[in-house]
Amino acid sequence: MTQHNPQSTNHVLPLKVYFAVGAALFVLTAITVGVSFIQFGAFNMVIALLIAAVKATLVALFFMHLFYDNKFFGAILSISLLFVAVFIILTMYDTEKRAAIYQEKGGPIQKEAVIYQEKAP
Amino acid sequence: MSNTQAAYLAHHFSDAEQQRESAKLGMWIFLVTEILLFSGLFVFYAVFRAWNPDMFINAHRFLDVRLGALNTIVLISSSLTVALAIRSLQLNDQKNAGRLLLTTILLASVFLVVKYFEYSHKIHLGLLPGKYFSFQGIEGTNPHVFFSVYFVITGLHGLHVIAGMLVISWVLLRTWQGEFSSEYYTPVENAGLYWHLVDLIWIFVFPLLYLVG
Amino acid sequence: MNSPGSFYLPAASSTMAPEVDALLQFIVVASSILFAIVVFGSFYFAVRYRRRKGSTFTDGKDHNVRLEIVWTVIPSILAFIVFFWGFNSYLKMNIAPANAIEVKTTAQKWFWQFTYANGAGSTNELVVPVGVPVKLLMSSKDVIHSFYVPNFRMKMDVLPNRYSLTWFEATQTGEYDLFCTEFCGTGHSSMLGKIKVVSDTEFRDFLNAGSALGTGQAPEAFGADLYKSKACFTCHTTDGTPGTGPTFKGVFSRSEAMSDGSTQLVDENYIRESILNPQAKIVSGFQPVMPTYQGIINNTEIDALVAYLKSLNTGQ
Amino acid sequence: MNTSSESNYLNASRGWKSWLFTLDHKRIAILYFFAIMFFFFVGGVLALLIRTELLSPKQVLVGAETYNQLFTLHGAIMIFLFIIPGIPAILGNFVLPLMIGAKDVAFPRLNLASWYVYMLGSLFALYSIVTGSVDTGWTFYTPYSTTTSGSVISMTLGVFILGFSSIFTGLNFIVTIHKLRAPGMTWYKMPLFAWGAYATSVIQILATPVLGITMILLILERAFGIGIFDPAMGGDPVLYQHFFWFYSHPAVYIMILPAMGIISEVISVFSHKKIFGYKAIAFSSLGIALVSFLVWGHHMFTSGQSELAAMIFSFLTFLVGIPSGIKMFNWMATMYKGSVSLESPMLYAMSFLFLFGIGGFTGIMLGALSVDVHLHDTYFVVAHFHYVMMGGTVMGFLAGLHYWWPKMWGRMYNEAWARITAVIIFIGFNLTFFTQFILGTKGMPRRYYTYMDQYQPLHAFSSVGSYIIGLGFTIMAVYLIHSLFRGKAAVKNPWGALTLEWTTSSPPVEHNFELQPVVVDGPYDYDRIRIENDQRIYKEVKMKSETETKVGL
Repeated sequence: MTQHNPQSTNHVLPLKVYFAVGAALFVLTAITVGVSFIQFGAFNMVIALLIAAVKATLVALFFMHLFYDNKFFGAILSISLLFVAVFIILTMYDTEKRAAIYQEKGGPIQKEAVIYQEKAP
Repeated sequence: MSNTQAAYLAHHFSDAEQQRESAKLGMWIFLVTEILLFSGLFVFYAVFRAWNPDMFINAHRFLDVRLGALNTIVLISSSLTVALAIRSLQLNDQKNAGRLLLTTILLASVFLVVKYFEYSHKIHLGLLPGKYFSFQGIEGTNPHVFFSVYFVITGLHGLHVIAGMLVISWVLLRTWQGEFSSEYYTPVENAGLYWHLVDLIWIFVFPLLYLVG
Repeated sequence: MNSPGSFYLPAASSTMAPEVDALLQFIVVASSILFAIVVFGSFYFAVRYRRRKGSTFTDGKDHNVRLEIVWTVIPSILAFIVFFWGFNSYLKMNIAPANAIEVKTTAQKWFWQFTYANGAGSTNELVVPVGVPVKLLMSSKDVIHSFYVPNFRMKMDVLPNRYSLTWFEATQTGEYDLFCTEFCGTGHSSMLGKIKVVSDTEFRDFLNAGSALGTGQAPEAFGADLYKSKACFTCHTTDGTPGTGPTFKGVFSRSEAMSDGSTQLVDENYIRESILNPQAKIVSGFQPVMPTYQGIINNTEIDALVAYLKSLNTGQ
Repeated sequence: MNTSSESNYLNASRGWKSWLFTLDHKRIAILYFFAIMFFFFVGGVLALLIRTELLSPKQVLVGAETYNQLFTLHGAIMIFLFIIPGIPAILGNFVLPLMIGAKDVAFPRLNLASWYVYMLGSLFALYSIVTGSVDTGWTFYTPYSTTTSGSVISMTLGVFILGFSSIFTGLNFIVTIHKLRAPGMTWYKMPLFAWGAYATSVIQILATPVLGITMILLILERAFGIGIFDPAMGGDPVLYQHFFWFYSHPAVYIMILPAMGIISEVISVFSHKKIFGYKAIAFSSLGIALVSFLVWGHHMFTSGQSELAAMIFSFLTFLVGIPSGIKMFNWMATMYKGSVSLESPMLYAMSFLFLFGIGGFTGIMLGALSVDVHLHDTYFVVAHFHYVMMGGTVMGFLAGLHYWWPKMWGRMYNEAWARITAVIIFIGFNLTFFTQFILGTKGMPRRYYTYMDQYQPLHAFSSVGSYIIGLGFTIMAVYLIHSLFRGKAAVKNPWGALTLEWTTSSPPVEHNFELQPVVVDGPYDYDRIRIENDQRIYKEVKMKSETETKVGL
């Protein structure tokens, strides 16, 4: 607390931590590109997002110092991601469930689709 | 003692630690607003992809995975150089910090140049957003929407890259003028946080657009 | 099934309406009691404990767990009752009975088009039989509109390039107001219609007559009917005052100044073009807001309208 | 008496530069005050024009297009330029640092920037009025907003820019509250207005960026046809409503939470009674802030969204209603066995309880799915949100303005006129908007320029009520302006309040406090402290004299 130097409370990470994280990120990038050429169907998306999440966590923890820094910053980041999730999930709950009662309500929309082509006289 | 602090300590803070913590907290909160700004575009992506999965897969083949991967590597490297620049300042090595920040700006320029080639290729083919879309030969409903998503997300991200370059140039200038040391480098740290966020967003954009369509 | 309405509710004329009213009245009563306790309680305390001369120390009690549980739990219970009740009737509103007759409903600026299964159609007037559920399959041709009948307590947005569905069952014959409640532009407040609830036999007659519209009528008279049924009157008057569009009084064979500076003689061809392609030539001083009637109106009907416009000249 | 000769923030420096380049949070609050009051005036005049047009079922003053522009501008100006920034930017900026014993907000330059950004955004909004205006309604629903003529882009760009102003203020408040509290001020010794401002800021940070991206997408849709919202390009107009209400429903709480904070202060101070359920009020603010993000779909029950989604949104809506109800009970309990004085701030607070109570309960009706189907987009909704926003937020704002006016300017206004005005506005308000509840249940749709004859008598009542409100605000403007020039000098602590802003002079000195305050007492300890002649008198004299010299001086 009574440091003479106001910023010396910060950890100076060893160089090899930075280089290890950097290397891991490069390797993960290579893996995610490689895996995308193999067909897993819907799992391609899951795998790609998982790898992206791991990469993002590495950047946040080490490059952004969350691992050593005030834990409150990490909490702020998590809360923001939680609200992004709320936005995506609740919106998609509507767009994906519109056909729940009537088939006609769901599905993608055609560009410039003409509804009611059989017009009454 | 109080004279040496006066150079960067604002009058309403009681000590440098309080000022530093405030600045970093402010930066993190700003990053939250950036994340939520992009969240709208991810919703855009998610809704239309769920409606037209086949069209997204067909359309994404017209993006160049090699260029996308190259840009990913470039951005990750630039994140690394920023992080190392801050480490150099922590060790009071202003010279090295300056060199690393300059490298970051150069890498960001490489990113933009690659982006320029990608864009001009698509404009040439007519793979344009919305009503300007004129390319024939992508199967599926509304292929123009994919390119709307592509251009809006990468466009907004590109603007953030440019903003980040400006911010880093500014802290680079101040580094050259010797304003930062192991005692005070908060602006560099905050610029770094911003740059890492630009990287973080790209880490998600790359697989969503280039890899799984 | 029918309630005559009250000073704040219109008459309830559909099967769903009494159910909605019951919930509404339940909330009104429950809220009024809670409101009286909280707000008039506060007002009472303000008077009862008003400040007298000289300030004193006041009671320091700042919580009471039992009291706080009571005033959290009771409103919560009420809220859940209201939620389930509301959800239950909402589901009924949204699931049409299997025996419902279907009417296709198209909204556009600023009128309603109804098409029945046998091809009969009407504009701005939905004719339905009493005591039979009617399912509306709705879509819009331009912006969002909303189909609202206060007496039926029903409302559903009408979306462009999408379908929305709703249904109702009228319990009493008569005429009811139909409003558009989603803001749709200049003519929003005149996008009005009627729901005509008739007996079963009258409904059959209507359907049969609908498929043979305009036969045996003089062209002018048929045109006059079309002027009403196709909702031309929403924007065009016949008394000489300009509405959203130019008046029809004396319009035929008049020379009009166009917004691009040219002049145009209003003849048969111009009228036809204005109906089918309204944006092509706009009379100066008016907005290019008229929708196209391409596909809504056929050649016989256009001829009848032209005859009607001519008759407006000779009529004076 | 003690202020005119001494140095304070108002007379510390002179000249227009000392105002336009000031970094002092109090002066920035004054800058905001004049800007926001100007727009409140403009919005109010528009409201009177609208009500005059509606006196008769047929055209009275203006044509349909002008009317559509009038209600659009009334809504957009009142919401984006008055209510959202109103309490945080004026009262929050002025009071918050004083309340927590800070010398300024954490980022004074960002604070000044937020004012300039606000002015820039308002210029775009004004520019759109000059160049063809906007007739979409303040919600900018697609596809109407992407196809109508008029300057929608400049208006939405203005809204986008105003969002930044809001974000800057929120960011500043969060950091200020976290890092700049005076020694001894723990979280639970923070005044409830600060809690309200904190919860508000959380919403501003999380929600406003989504409004930003929505406006960008709307502009791109209109300018380039990107096909996300426009059905002609394969987009979905209902998706726009999701985007819009993800911001705009929490925004309702940006408006009401700081007002609730003010009401907590005022009721406690004017009852000289410890606030009942401090933690319940504080945490319900945060709870409301977070849950408010889960309920936006209740604006879309008839929009054609999925029925299952509607069910979830309705359920969550009832959840968010309960904390607001708890607060009402807490305020009532605070007055119990208090020492209540009905001065003008308290009169506005009582108006708040009455009007916000009605606003809240009618909200329950709108949250109930089947009832909402009948009431959606009718005058019932119009009345409901005026009861919440004007009866809630504006009454809270007026309570706060009258409460802190002596601190802001060092002058007292005429109390008798202030009380009369509070009553006039209360009566006018109910006449204007209660009639609209009945119009709504009878089926009168909103945004109608002409209407059917059966609604005419109620509309006439409503218009007359609006003139009474107008009269009330005119009187208020007169006595407030009068007080600036002729008002009695204010003492340090005219209301006998215990929060820190009342321990410094009125108006405060340039850096807020002569000495750094140290907090020992809670903000509402009226059971053991009272104020006489600006001094704290303790119930039992034991070891507290030390505090008195530090805080009470």
